[in-house]
Amino acid sequence: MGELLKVDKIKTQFQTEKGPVTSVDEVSFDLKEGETICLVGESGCGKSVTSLSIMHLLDRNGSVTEGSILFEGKDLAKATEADMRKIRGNNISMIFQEPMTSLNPVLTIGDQLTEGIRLHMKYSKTEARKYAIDMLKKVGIPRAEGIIEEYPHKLSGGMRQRVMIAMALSCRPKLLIADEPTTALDVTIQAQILNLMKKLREESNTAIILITHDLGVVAEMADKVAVMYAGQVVEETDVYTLFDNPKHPYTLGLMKSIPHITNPDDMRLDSIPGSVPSVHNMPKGCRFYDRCPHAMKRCLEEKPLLKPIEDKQSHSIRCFLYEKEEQDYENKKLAEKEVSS
Amino acid sequence: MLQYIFRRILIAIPVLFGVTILNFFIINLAPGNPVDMMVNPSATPEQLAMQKHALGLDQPVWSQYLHWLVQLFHGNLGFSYSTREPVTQILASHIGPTVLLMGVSLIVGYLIAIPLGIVCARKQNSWIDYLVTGFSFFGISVPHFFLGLGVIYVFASKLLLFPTGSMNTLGGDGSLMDTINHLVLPVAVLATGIAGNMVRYVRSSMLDVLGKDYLRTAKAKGLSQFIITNKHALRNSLIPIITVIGIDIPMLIGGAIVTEQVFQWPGLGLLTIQSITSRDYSTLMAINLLAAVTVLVANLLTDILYAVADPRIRYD
Amino acid sequence: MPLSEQEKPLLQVKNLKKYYPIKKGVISRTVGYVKAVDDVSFDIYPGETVGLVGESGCGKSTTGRSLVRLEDPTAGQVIFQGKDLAKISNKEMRKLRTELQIIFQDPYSSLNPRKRIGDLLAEPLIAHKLATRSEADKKVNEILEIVGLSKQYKNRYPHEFSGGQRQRIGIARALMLHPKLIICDEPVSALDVSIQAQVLNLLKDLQKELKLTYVFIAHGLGAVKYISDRICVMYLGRVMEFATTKEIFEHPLHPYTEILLNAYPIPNPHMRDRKQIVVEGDVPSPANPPKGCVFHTRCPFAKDICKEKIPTLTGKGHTVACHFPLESVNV
Amino acid sequence: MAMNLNPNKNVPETEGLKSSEQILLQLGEEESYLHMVMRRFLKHKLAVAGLIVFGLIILIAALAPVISPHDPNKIFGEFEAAPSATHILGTDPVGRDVMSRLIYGAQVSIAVGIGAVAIYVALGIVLGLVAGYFGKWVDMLIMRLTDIFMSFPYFMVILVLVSIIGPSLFNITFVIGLLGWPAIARLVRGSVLSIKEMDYVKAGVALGYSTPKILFQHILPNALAPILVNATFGVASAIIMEASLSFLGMGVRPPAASWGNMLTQAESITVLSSQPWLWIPPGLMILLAVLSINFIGDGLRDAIESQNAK
Amino acid sequence: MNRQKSISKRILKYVITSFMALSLVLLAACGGGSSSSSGSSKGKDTIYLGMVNPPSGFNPINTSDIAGQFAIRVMLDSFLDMTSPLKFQPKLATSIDTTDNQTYTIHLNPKAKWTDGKPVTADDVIFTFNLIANPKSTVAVGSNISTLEGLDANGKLTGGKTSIPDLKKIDEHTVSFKTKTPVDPNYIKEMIGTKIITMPQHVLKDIAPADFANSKYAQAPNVTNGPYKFVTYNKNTYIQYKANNSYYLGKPKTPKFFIKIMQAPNLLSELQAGTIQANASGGIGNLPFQDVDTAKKLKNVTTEIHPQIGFQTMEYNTKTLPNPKIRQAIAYAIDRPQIVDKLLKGNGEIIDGPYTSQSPYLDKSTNVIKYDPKKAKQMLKDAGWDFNKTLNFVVPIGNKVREQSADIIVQNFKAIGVKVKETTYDFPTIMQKGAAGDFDLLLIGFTFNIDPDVSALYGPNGAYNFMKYENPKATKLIADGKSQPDSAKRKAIYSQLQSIWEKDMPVLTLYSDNEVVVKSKDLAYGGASSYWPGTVADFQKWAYKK
Repeated sequence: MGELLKVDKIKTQFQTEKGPVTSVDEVSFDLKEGETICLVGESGCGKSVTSLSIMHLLDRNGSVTEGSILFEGKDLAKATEADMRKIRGNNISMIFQEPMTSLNPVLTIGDQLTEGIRLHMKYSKTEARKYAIDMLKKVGIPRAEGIIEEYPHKLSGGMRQRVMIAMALSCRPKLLIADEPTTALDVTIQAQILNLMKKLREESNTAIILITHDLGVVAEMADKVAVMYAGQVVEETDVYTLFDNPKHPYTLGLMKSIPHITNPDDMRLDSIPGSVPSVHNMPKGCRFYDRCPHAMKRCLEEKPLLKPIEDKQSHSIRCFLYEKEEQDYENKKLAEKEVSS
Repeated sequence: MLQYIFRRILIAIPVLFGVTILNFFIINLAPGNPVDMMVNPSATPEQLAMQKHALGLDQPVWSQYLHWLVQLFHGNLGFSYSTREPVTQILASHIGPTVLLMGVSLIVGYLIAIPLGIVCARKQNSWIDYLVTGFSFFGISVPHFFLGLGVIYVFASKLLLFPTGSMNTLGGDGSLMDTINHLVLPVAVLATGIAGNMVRYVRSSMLDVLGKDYLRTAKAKGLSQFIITNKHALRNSLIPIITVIGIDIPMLIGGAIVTEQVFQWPGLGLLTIQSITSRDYSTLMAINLLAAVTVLVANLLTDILYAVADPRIRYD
Repeated sequence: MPLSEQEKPLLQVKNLKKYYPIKKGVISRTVGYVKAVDDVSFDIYPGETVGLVGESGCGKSTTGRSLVRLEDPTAGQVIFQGKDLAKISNKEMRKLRTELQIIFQDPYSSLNPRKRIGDLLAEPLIAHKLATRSEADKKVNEILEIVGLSKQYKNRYPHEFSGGQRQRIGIARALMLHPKLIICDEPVSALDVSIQAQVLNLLKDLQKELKLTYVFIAHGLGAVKYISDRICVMYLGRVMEFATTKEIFEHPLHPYTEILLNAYPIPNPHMRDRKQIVVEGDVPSPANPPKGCVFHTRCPFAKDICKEKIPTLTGKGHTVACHFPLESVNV
Repeated sequence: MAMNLNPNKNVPETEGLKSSEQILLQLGEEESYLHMVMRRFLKHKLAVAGLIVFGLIILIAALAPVISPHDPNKIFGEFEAAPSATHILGTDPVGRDVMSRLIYGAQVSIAVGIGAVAIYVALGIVLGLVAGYFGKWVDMLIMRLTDIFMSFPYFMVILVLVSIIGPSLFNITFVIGLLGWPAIARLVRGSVLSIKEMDYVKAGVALGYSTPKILFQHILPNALAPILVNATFGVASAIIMEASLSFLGMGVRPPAASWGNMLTQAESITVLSSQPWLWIPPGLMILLAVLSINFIGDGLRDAIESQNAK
Repeated sequence: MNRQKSISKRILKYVITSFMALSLVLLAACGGGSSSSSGSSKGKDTIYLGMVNPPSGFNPINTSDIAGQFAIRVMLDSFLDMTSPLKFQPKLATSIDTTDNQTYTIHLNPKAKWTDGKPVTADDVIFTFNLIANPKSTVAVGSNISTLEGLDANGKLTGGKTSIPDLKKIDEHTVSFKTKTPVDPNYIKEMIGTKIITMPQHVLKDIAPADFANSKYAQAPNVTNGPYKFVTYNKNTYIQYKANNSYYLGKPKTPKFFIKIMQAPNLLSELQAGTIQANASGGIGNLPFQDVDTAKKLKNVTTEIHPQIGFQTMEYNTKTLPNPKIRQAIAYAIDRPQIVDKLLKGNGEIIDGPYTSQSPYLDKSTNVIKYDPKKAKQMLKDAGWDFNKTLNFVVPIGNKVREQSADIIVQNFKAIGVKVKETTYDFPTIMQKGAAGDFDLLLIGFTFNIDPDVSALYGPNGAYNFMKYENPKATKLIADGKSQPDSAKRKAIYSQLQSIWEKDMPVLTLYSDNEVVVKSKDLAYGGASSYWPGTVADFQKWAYKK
């Protein structure tokens, strides 16, 4: 499995009435072929902006100002619009949270499906149509031949999301970015969609960036997880390590504050006090400082960096509490280097 | 759909009745009397009474209304009080010019406004956006008569490029060229206003659509900006544009009163003013009725166009 | 909280129906109904929390709103303190409203954006002539403290608060009149995960302190489990199962309940390969619900009788509306 | 389900925000509503310019007796005199000072503009609130009435009505006011229908507030913004309406000075080409007044709409 | 920020350029088709006459407005034409003569025929007279024949009769009739000779008199006897005629003839552009005075200014203003010289009384009241005028100069401290207000005939006597004047009347505005003549220069 995507310390800014606002700062993660990474965090933590930054789909007032996005060795952060057009829908495709609003209401399903197929795969009109029907069948849409002539409003939310998935996977992309694909759906439908995604992932070996706020979905789907808070990745590791051994105070707080049906009956939830800081008013040091039970004086002043720690798996954390582990890891690396050299 | 249209027409009927009632009673509020206007002042009271009787003006208002309504169902809009011509005939000779003038103005206005509006939305806050926005504000703010006088002064009186008024050269060859020549100035005036208004709607509707999720989807598919704008966005922004067109259509009948006056365009507007000054009630009633029918038809047309433009709307 | 048989119910819902007419034609002829709530009955006892769960369109919100007469029921009774809320006059209802309150889902639309928080909270007391302006102000300070907000916030407008804070204000407003019963209509669904816990804990604490009774509406089973004593599972306007929280989670009888519980992703990657029953298809339209058992179109255990006969809610304590409750299948 | 039977009169409004703005908005901004609207409005340079110009016109109207160089009806020896030191903008065909008439003309425009709009906004609000809140047959009746009123071509009916009751300042104000309400009524009704479904109104009901209290304290204040925008544009259109009527001789009658009736004199090639002081100043004044109000309206809408989207 | 600042500036610039661009686009779109409009050298087969007032209709016997009469006279002939005051010229009749001033004989031109080829005969004349006199017909010319034996003051038959007694057919082309008393032959020649339009009996005989006004013929006469035939009327826009090639007075020189209806301000530009060749006279096609100087400078037209018989008045309500001293005082207060010199640019005359300098009956010996506000004020004081009283000053709209003169009059009143309230109404309302006496002062204009009878205005039952003026002496003189057949004696009677009216001052004549007659230099013959009825005398001769 080769490395497919490497996002390195990207920073995304928006020009607003009140001057530039940094929405995403120093976000880094990487992804191998066929691998699934979950970006998890609360609303406003920058997970959607990160994905839109990769695709160059930010609004006109937003842009990636620092860092690099290496996709198959090519830096997307510096790619032109023409380059991106060739990549979008073809190498990287995307599905969105609201299946209701993500499909064009005045074009038929077929229209919307085939236009990407014809563009990227150079199929003729009839070929594209046939292929589109196959794709619809593949995502479990009954009566695909009929549905293809329908307008989106005739479909239920779950069906629309299936259409979105068919559309996204039709050109066999290497990477699929799914931005909260099930948030707007009912649980029984969510289960259907998650199952479908799992099945298709196995069939196509597509890498997935799955954006969600639901730790349950993370546990079901992810290989790797990046926990985001206030525009930064605060913890990144594989899914088992994260659930078995979460380290960052925010990750810990998050896990303890979610009521779940598997929780014991009389367990009282821990809640994280306060709320996410505003972009206009970011703390100078650690962004979790106000809400952290372990906050130290140092956290107020100094910015912690996302650093790997000594652990079973590769596990990076942005917190001073684990400075020692981080140091250990660095020492070990150095030592290894010395040994190897 | 047909059933829907039928139903809409059924609903329009009581509204139309309301319109005629209101119309009739408003006009009957008028002091002064057409008979006073048409009969020689030396006429005796008996003659006046006879005249009023002949016109049915001695009847109570509601009975006059009923009479008028009955005649209406027979396709008879009555006679002009001033020239005794059948009103239908008078209307027939004045509709054409007005529809021609407003029709051309609307088309010219839209042809200018729609592409400009799209460009503005695409290039929001660029110099062309500011230029067009400035133009549109000028268009909606300038009174037609002032602009009309201005263009007459510049293009007709100073440069002698176009005639100052009327629709044809009288007794001329009646050629298209001649009519176009007479159309240019009044159309320029009317189209300025129409385009000014439309540009703003196209721009804002386009801006609105350009921010929608499905355009992001289209972009995420790798489509070019041209296809995104003209296939995905334009069709969606048509719906509010249709609304504006629906509001504009009745202008075909009643939209050019002032401009017709300035350019002496022999249409319904001029007829309205002349009918007012000569207290020609039957003609005024007919014009108002025609205008109201146009509004109702335009509403219906708008609804149908909605359904054409937007598959989500289905009337059943 | 154990269910005590002797106690009189605080509120009784009997055969509640709420149909919305579908109108067509020139004269707006009614051609059908959206059966949002169809024949729902249950009792609520003082001091307990009843959870209403189900997917969107199951009628849980309509049921909740009918309990405080924000909807006029099509049929059935809502009996509160011996009075049928559907029958009493507006004036009488207005008085009763001090006892019955509601908290809404969307903290952005449930507070009038043009009113300062202080006025917003004082308003109920003044409207019911329960206090003078200065008394009300004092009360506002107390309530704000109770819900964990500083009284300095009184002069601010709703949009200056975060979602969690707004929801606290919504709760404070409901508490101003000292109600006995509060309908919580998805109070945490619109909130961020880390904020949900704050609000849930607040609701729990308030219940203990103020001896409140809750009807807690949610589509998230986790929150419902956390806060409810008894749970009512709804589907397409009907009650599928009604039992104590423990019963529902440990011994669900209705296939739908079982499927619902199963559909929730579990935040434990080690359990990701568990066997899961996934139902196919979508929820049918409430304008055109299936005949017989409304769930039969998606039920893996459906038999012919399910297509014909509407199952009645049976059982004592743990009631279920199913021809073939799960245990009988398993047995 | 049948569609709203008359959707076409609702002029499209922009709704929704772009995603990044939404993201930013979620991050919270701490500002009071009025302050926010003010700030946004003041950012709109043209709107501010419009406000200043319109303010000046109001000032001119109010101070007309003080700042006018002459009695607007006084006849001087020189008829149609070219601009000079005594008559900055010359005299008209009846020997009156054009500058003075221009200044007094502002009174007419302002009076009609604001007066007519005040009348129809009041009518529209009451009818719209009643229709929207009570619904059923009341709504049906009021909406059919608006259908009827809106079926008339606005300007034509005003023209006919004014000619019937006699052209005068009061009458045109009254007629425009009488006929303008349906648009406001629909707007208010629409707002009421949507606000009625808002949770804070439901909360008001749940808290046992009386209907008038809910209507006027909870619904109306939240429906005011679009009314304000509509009314602002309404002032502009009423001013144009008055000018057009006066131009056609059906509005303010001479000797009273109105910008519209001053322009009537320009319907002559001689005046157009050799006496520009008789027609360009009143024309420009109308354009300026209308343009400034339209800018104000646009600024207000921008300021209010982006707020409402939040 | 910088960018924001310059926006307003930019916009201003762009507004102008973009508007220009728009116009250019439109220009290009019509492909330079502009040449046809500016050139005056169109086909020489059509003459266009500009008219301001639209005709009220084409009913030959029920059209009281000059515009309508004018339009009818293009296609239907009167017996005689009056080319200048009291100068008659034969037309359909070779002559109207009498020996005793009571029995009159009309000799029709034997060559005259209808456009359908039938000759114009005595039967047609008798039919027309009887139709006018029929009590059931609606007519405007009733009073013109009211002097005939057997007819009442409105020219209607009484007692159920349907034909005028003593109206006799002498032969195919000769008709005679008798008046009640001897009358001035000039009266008959003008009132009957130039005003009664003969209609074809063979076409109209089956139409009931009561229905005639609504008949097709009354809206668009299809069988006529004049130089041109009616083609079409586009309401308020134009009337189109074509030559009647078998016209008995000679084939018209120009095949097509249009009367183009337009607003007065447009006359000049149309004349300049050559799209009309002349304006109509008679108060229905007057060029605005402010355009006179411009017109005089035009190279392609000639401009003449003539006095005319029409005049503008201010009627006093003698019921509310019973004291003639006060009425006279007000006359002194009105600055008529300013109205004529400044408003009319000198193109008018000031007279007291109903006769202008065109009228042979004007008594030039009486002095015109001079503008003297001091005297006026003094006279008012002497007459015990209550200066707190507000006069109701009613002004009709439709005549711009008159409206403007009203503005001046209001200021004149202000100067002497008399309060007036000016209200304006359209003409029909004015007629009502006038008849109801709902005014103190009322502006109204008249154009009567050359015949000096003005009983319609000054007579006790006059249709326009809104003043409710009645002086027994004057009443008697009016009657005498009407029945006096001798011209010289009549003049003496009307001189006497003029001095009585001057003293009683029931109505003040404000001014008589001149008529501006403009015609194209391309015309060899045609255009309005200085006395308007002369304009309609021989349309068949109108022609372009070769």
